[in-house]
Amino acid sequence: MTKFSISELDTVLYHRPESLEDYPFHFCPGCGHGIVFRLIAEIVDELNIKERAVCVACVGCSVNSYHYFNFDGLESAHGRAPAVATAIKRCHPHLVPFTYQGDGDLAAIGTAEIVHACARGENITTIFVNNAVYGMTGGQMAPTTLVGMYSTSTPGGRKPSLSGYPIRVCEMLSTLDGTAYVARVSVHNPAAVRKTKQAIKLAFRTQLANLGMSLVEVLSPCPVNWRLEPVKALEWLVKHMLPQYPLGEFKVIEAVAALKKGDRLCTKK
Amino acid sequence: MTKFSISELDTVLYHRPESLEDYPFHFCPGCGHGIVFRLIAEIVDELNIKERAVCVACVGCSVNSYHYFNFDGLESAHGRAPAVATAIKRCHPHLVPFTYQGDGDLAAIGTAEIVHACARGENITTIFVNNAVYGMTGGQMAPTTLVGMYSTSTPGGRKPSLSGYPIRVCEMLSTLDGTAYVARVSVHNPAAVRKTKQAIKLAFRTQLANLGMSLVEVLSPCPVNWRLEPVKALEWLVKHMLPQYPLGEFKVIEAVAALKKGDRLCTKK
Amino acid sequence: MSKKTLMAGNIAIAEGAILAGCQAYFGYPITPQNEILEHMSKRMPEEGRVFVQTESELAAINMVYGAAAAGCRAMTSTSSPGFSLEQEGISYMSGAELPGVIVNVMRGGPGLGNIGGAQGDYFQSAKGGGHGDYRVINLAPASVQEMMDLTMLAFELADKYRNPVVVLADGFLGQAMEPVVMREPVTELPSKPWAITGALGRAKNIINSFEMDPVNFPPRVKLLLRKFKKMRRNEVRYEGLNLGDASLVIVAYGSASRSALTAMKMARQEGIPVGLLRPITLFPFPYEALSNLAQRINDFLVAELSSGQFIEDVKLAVGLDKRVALVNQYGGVPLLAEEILEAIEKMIKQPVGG
Amino acid sequence: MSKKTLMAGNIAIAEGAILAGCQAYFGYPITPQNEILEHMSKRMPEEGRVFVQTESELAAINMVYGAAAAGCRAMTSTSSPGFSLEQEGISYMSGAELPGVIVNVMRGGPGLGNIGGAQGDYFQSAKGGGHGDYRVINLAPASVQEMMDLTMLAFELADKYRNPVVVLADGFLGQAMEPVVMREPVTELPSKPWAITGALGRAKNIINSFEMDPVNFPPRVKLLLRKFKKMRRNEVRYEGLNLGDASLVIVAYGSASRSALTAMKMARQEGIPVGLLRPITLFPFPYEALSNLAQRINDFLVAELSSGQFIEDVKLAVGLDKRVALVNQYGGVPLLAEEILEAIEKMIKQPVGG
Amino acid sequence: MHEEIAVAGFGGQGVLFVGRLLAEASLLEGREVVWMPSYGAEKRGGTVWCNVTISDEKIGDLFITRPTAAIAMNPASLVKLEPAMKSGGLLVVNQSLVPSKVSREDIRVVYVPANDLATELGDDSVGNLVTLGALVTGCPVVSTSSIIAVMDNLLPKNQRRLEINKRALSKGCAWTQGN
Amino acid sequence: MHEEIAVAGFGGQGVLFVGRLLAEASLLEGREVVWMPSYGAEKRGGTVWCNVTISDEKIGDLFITRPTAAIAMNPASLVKLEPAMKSGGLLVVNQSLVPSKVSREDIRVVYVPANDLATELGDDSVGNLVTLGALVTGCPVVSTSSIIAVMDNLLPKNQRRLEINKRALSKGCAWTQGN
Amino acid sequence: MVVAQRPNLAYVIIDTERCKGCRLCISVCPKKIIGLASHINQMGYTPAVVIEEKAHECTGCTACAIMCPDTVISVYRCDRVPSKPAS
Amino acid sequence: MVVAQRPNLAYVIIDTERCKGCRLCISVCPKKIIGLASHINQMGYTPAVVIEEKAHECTGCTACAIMCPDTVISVYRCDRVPSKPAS
Ligand SMILES: Cc1ncc(C[n+]2csc(CCOP(=O)(O)OP(=O)(O)O)c2C)c(N)n1
Ligand SMILES: Cc1ncc(C[n+]2csc(CCOP(=O)(O)OP(=O)(O)O)c2C)c(N)n1
Ligand code: SF4
Ligand code: SF4
Ligand code: SF4
Ligand code: SF4
Ligand code: SF4
Ligand code: SF4
Ligand SMILES: [Mg+2]
Ligand SMILES: [Mg+2]
Repeated sequence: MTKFSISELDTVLYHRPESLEDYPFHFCPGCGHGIVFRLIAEIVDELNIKERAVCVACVGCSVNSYHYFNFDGLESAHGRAPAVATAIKRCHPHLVPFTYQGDGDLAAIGTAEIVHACARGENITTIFVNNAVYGMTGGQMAPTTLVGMYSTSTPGGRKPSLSGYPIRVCEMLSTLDGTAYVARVSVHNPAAVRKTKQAIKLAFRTQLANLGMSLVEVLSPCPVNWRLEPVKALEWLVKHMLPQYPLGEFKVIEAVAALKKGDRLCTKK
Repeated sequence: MTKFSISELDTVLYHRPESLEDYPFHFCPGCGHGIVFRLIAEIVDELNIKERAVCVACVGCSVNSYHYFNFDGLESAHGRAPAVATAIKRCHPHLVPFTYQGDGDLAAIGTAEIVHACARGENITTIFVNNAVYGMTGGQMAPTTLVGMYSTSTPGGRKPSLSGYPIRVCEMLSTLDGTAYVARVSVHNPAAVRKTKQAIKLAFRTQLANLGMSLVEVLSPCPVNWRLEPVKALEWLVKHMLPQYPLGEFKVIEAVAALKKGDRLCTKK
Repeated sequence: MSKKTLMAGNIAIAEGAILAGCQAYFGYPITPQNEILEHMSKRMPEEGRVFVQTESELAAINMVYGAAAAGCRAMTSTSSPGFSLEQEGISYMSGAELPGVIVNVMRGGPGLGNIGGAQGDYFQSAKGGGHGDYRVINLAPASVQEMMDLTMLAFELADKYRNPVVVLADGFLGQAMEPVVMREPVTELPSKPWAITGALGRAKNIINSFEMDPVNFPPRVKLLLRKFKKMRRNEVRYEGLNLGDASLVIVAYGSASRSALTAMKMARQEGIPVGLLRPITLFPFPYEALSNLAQRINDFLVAELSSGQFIEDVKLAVGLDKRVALVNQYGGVPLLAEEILEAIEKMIKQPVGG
Repeated sequence: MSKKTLMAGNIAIAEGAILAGCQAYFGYPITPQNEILEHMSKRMPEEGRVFVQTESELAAINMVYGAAAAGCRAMTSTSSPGFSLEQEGISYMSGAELPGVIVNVMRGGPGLGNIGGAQGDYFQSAKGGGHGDYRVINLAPASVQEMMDLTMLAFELADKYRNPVVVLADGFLGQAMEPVVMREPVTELPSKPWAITGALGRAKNIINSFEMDPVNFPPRVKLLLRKFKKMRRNEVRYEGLNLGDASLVIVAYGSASRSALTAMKMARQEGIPVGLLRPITLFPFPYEALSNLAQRINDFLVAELSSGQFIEDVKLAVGLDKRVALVNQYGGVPLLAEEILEAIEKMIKQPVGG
Repeated sequence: MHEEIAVAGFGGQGVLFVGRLLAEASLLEGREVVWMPSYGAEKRGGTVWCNVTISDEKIGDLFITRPTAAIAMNPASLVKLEPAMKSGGLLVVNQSLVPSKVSREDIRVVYVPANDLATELGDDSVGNLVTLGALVTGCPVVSTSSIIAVMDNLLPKNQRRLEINKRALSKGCAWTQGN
Repeated sequence: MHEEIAVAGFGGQGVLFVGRLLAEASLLEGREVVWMPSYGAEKRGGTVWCNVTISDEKIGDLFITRPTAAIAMNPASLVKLEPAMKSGGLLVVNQSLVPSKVSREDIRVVYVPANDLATELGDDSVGNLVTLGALVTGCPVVSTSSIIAVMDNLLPKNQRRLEINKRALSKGCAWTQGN
Repeated sequence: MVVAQRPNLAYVIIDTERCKGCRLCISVCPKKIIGLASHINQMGYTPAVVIEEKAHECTGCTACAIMCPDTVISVYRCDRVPSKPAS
Repeated sequence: MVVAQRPNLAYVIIDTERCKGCRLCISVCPKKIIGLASHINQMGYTPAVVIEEKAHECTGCTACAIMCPDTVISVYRCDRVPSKPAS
């Protein structure tokens, strides 16, 4: 029952990754962004690419991304992160730029930029956080808002006749020849988070192997704007988002499949 | 061997449609735009919607569309025709706006606008003329330019490593829930032109029946920028474009299929 | 006294638009004006009018273009970065002679900046941030009541001139609540025989801003210029306070003019005869009113929430031989009355040659 | 005499960029500057540098932003409507202190306008068409040689100030061919320790233009303002011709100044002592040079290919008590020497009070 | 009359609502009023404030710099508000969350354990109303009856909420009166 | 010396190339020169023109209004050029496509059946070179040898093309000389 | 403007002044009825014309008209000559 | 800052001053080891804490840490106590 100080002899089972600055997130309690940030930092650590990684932030709740990561990073105008990342990669092919984008950023104002980064097969990685809402601006409808879902700009719930249908980004982008790896994952429980990490890691490895555009869509809760307690928000995600946005891999070109296979062999050891 | 004047008693087998102004096209010799314009005019005549049709022109070689049609029409900024048409339809649901867009206009700068018009399921029609090139500005690469194809901005032919891959618009847009009818047709010979007409007509009828977004992609020659004689251009289209852009219907929602079935029953008579 | 309602500036804009008969609203979220979009998402369908949350500001301005072309009173609202994206569309609207109202609730910039209030878009808005020879009327409210009133006026003027009109507010005014007298709704909208409504019983209508042959375009611009001249003649609006005995005049608009008002009072309490000239229209700018003032007043203090943009027009009006000083803030923070007062005192103390 | 090559203005810009060590070009086609993009599509890969034809001008400017952030000399080129779309990005670049060159080969506007040459983007470019408190250096070439030279200078100044620089040309100059002396290529590029190059052996770098808390933003703007002041002090460029004995000075830039040159010669043949002041930088504007001139000259004739935009700066420089007349064209057609001559004659004849 | 009031606290503490009640009540009493919130990219957990200017004359500045009355709902607010207060002004401090004391002697201070009193009422979310009661009793910028009228207006559908709010308000009034 | 030359015709007639040759030749001869094309959304079939200003001094205006020499390759061009010509100037008219005659008497006119002469040479696309020959012979703004030098430079890879161009040029020269 | 053909069961009329000589009509006519003229029109193009000797073979299939990008071909059936031509 | 736990085979440390009280850790802990504190932290949140009586049941599964959006949980195994606890 006495306080003790952590001995260096103890084995670390989980610890804040090195690529994360010692700087608190400004996110709301229970926000999925924090989980995804942490995973990226872990992966950057594990792939040992801190000196090459570049976080291309978007405008949204993750606007401040570059403050949290402990490697180079920059802002991009709302929706334009894929263009910014394209330029960085073209100018410095040894860097590992990734965009971190919300669903408003990527699937609304930035539609053209992500579609064309995919069509060009840019050797970059996109982490696309789908929380079905515009978090930062106060919970308006996003292109991914579910039919019937309340938002501050669909007061009676989203009606397709007025506001159209949600966009399934992975399905759309995997029709483009330049995409090498496209997957949808979620953070609704620890197992899902682990899978998310695998997918993001594979996306980065796709880039490291120069195989083309890799994109991982992460279903993520926005408790504040969903007006739910964080734990309830995850339940809501499972119940309502998973049916509309089925998890899985939507595009795995052969070379990426080979990477993955290699993985499995490795982890068997 | 003597000249004669056409008797009104003669049966007209083919005549310039009424919805076309008596005003010469400014297109180059053998340009596919002229064929598509004519078909639209014929359909407007046949559906008897001259008083409701609105041509939303784009920026491209078809920039002047509204001058050729004999009904209301307007300009839109490069790429934004779907937004303009959306507003017109929302404000006046009885009107029948259609956008007429080139591949640079629709698939490059206007990517976001067409994707979102489709996602919203706007009750409008888009005629999308894919000539694999930016015609108006002098033959630069378009998002639809084929791999290996010469253009004034891909001097050695389009290389995917530098310029990415062509976008298959129909395939991409049919992943969106708001689309009711999506088809790809071509104008490479009279039979193909006839099919093109059927498809465009069905697209308009989809709108008239309030079924959502209808889009017809028309493969069309740009002899000048392909640097081919018009007849050779059509041969080139068949040989090179059809394999990359297979013709067919990519999305036909049930209600549209019903319309079509009705058609077939009618034409059987 | 008519009944007043406490209302936020952004809501007053939205309700003003509805009162003015706005038939279609298109917008994309951006702080600090989200309340306009959110309010409209509720109110417009209630009124049986068109509301579309667009995929971007580009789509929004081009939908305004489309709705205006269709003969409807149409509006969008945004804040600085979104306003930048709308410049091409605004240029098109002016070129195609389309009415329409664009609300810019300015925030700190450049770049992503921050969401505080600012007036850093002065040049962009009052001079024209888009390409080509066009101008737009700029109405600059300084109270929540004016947020409503000038929004209504914006629709009138847009239709009167067939030109876009900008309501140039700032984040502070957008968020502030003040008592507002609700206005009577506009019931009769002007007829628009030129609009795209289907060629039924009339020749076809065309809306465009293009001429294939360059020589055909200047005459179109000339028509526009004539309109802009008319605006300069007929639409200049400003408010003057305590100008009669003033030896120094503060020139300020929008929320900066609010602090200026307090500063003026404070100065007068100290016995300094200060006046206030508040442009309500930024284009057309009250050059004449100011140059008339300059006949007898030598000291002008420009208070702006930007880095010396608005002051250029003041200088253009009063000439180079007057003292024109600047007191300002920028980047999203307010300019306080005390700072203006200090600047007044400094100016008064300085010898004229200094 | 060094060897000269006959070259179109657009090609001179492209080659100038390559000589200046431009490492990355991003562009979207638009007439009348397609030759730049097309030339770059060939030349940049040849030189082992980056060329991307983008999906839009939005993408282009944001790629310039990215490449500049990565420490590379980067450029885009466009014409008026495309330039409008780039305003948000330019504001971001200035806010994030990124160098980069934007070429605007202006055409007739507003709206889609036409593809003739024009100078209707003066306000947009010289005052700033984007949001917030930023400025960009504007270089206005008046010959094909200057298309090359000022493009090279643009890269230097962009790096010197870590700010975007605009080369403001027009369609006529872009299409015209003139003899050009090729310049020496720049071989040493400045080092950029602030750039995004991977946090290898150094602390991480961040590029942004945002502060969550508004009070942290004004100090950043203040830094920018200090740079703009420095530009005003150090970078004013202009050319004066025949100013010594002139009783009337034409003020003109770009291709308008070419017609002005001819007009000046014609006037002098008629015995009218006319001079020419040609701003080469539009921001910073040669206010001082002009106001010095105004000490002894009373008549200024502004020749511009726009509807009275540039003249505002001239008036700001010379004051209200001088005669400042306007002779112009707009909307995509040239201003001919004869029209300027006529305006000179008219001005000379008019009594000063008139 | 010219009063400049500041209310500050954590997000979620109902700071803006207190300001709103003050503003609406002033309007009801026929005064000029400006209500100005803080707004920011800050999410829940950040500090939220608003200021209310009440006057008999047309109001200039939207912002206030020297509050004549203020409520500090949390520690961070007190740090900011204390030095800003106008001499002679009234500062209400939420003692439940703010352990420290005010050192300035030229201002009046009311310490009120707002959250605790609210919890006593069975709803710990009405601490804001308690402080409001404390404020308007110490510095009668508006009457409590006006506040009650406003609440009747704003929350007509929620009778329970209304009731508890009113009780919290009078608890705050009583607290100041009792001190 | 200061010459202002206009060349106009259908798209595809090689109008811009003729202008280009004039400009390059002038540069070779050490003169100042401006070549200015028409450019437009007009596609093939529209009228194309260009103007070339050649001078010993720095050239001002990019445009010309009163050509001192000109070539009209098609009827539409003649309509525009005839009234614009400077008095005393030389106008070359492509008689193969322009049936009408010039009525102004204060300018010099050379009618040359350029397309027919070109066809005689076995390549009907070099009518433009014929008119150029006719022009520079009638109004020696540049020497033919400079033009030939320029062509050697511009078309080095295409010996056949070069040859036929040269023959067309001298055919044009001869035509003017013979008239 | 109108280059008229011999009256027949079917015939086409080409507005040669608006024809741009693209030859698409020529390439699709199953009967090879259309050829190029020997003159150029006001726009500078060599227009399509009906080859008079072949005109009578026109079947009225409208293929030429359907392909013509400039809508300058009209196709008629001459109902005044009810009998079919010898094929 | 650090709320320490009893040394055990596995244990978690929660940085309570940075905890936002979202309860995700609580919801996923298979052993129900984590609960909410009775105080609020400087940010105004009620932080998560280890329920001391249950601390010894921690399996070191890291589920809590994996779900924590604010990365305020660390998980350790105490290698100084080599024997496994009675399960
Ligand atoms: C041009 C422009 N338009 C609008 C905005 C305002 N804005 C900031 S974030 C955002 C949306 C954020 O939503 P999302 O991308 O889904 O990210 P989230 O906050 O949900 O993570 C918007 C519209 C902006 N900054 N710039
Ligand atoms: C904002 C903007 N950018 C660029 C242009 C220039 N522009 C005009 S048409 C065009 C492309 C046309 O290509 P496409 O859409 O394929 O039509 P096509 O001419 O091939 O029919 C471009 C880039 C413009 N007018 N506006
Ligand atoms: S608003 Fe939503 S997405 Fe943004 S930080 Fe809060 S919970 Fe996360
Ligand atoms: S450039 Fe191509 S698309 Fe444009 S008119 Fe000519 S042939 Fe048609
Ligand atoms: S209608 Fe048929 S047969 Fe007659 S000319 Fe045309 S293509 Fe030939
Ligand atoms: S298809 Fe039409 S334009 Fe082409 S050659 Fe035939 S008639 Fe002429
Ligand atoms: S490591 Fe596992 S058992 Fe231990 S506290 Fe965390 S979730 Fe519970
Ligand atoms: S998950 Fe993290 S932030 Fe949430 S309550 Fe647990 S420790 Fe606190
Ligand atoms: Mg989101
Ligand atoms: Mg095209």
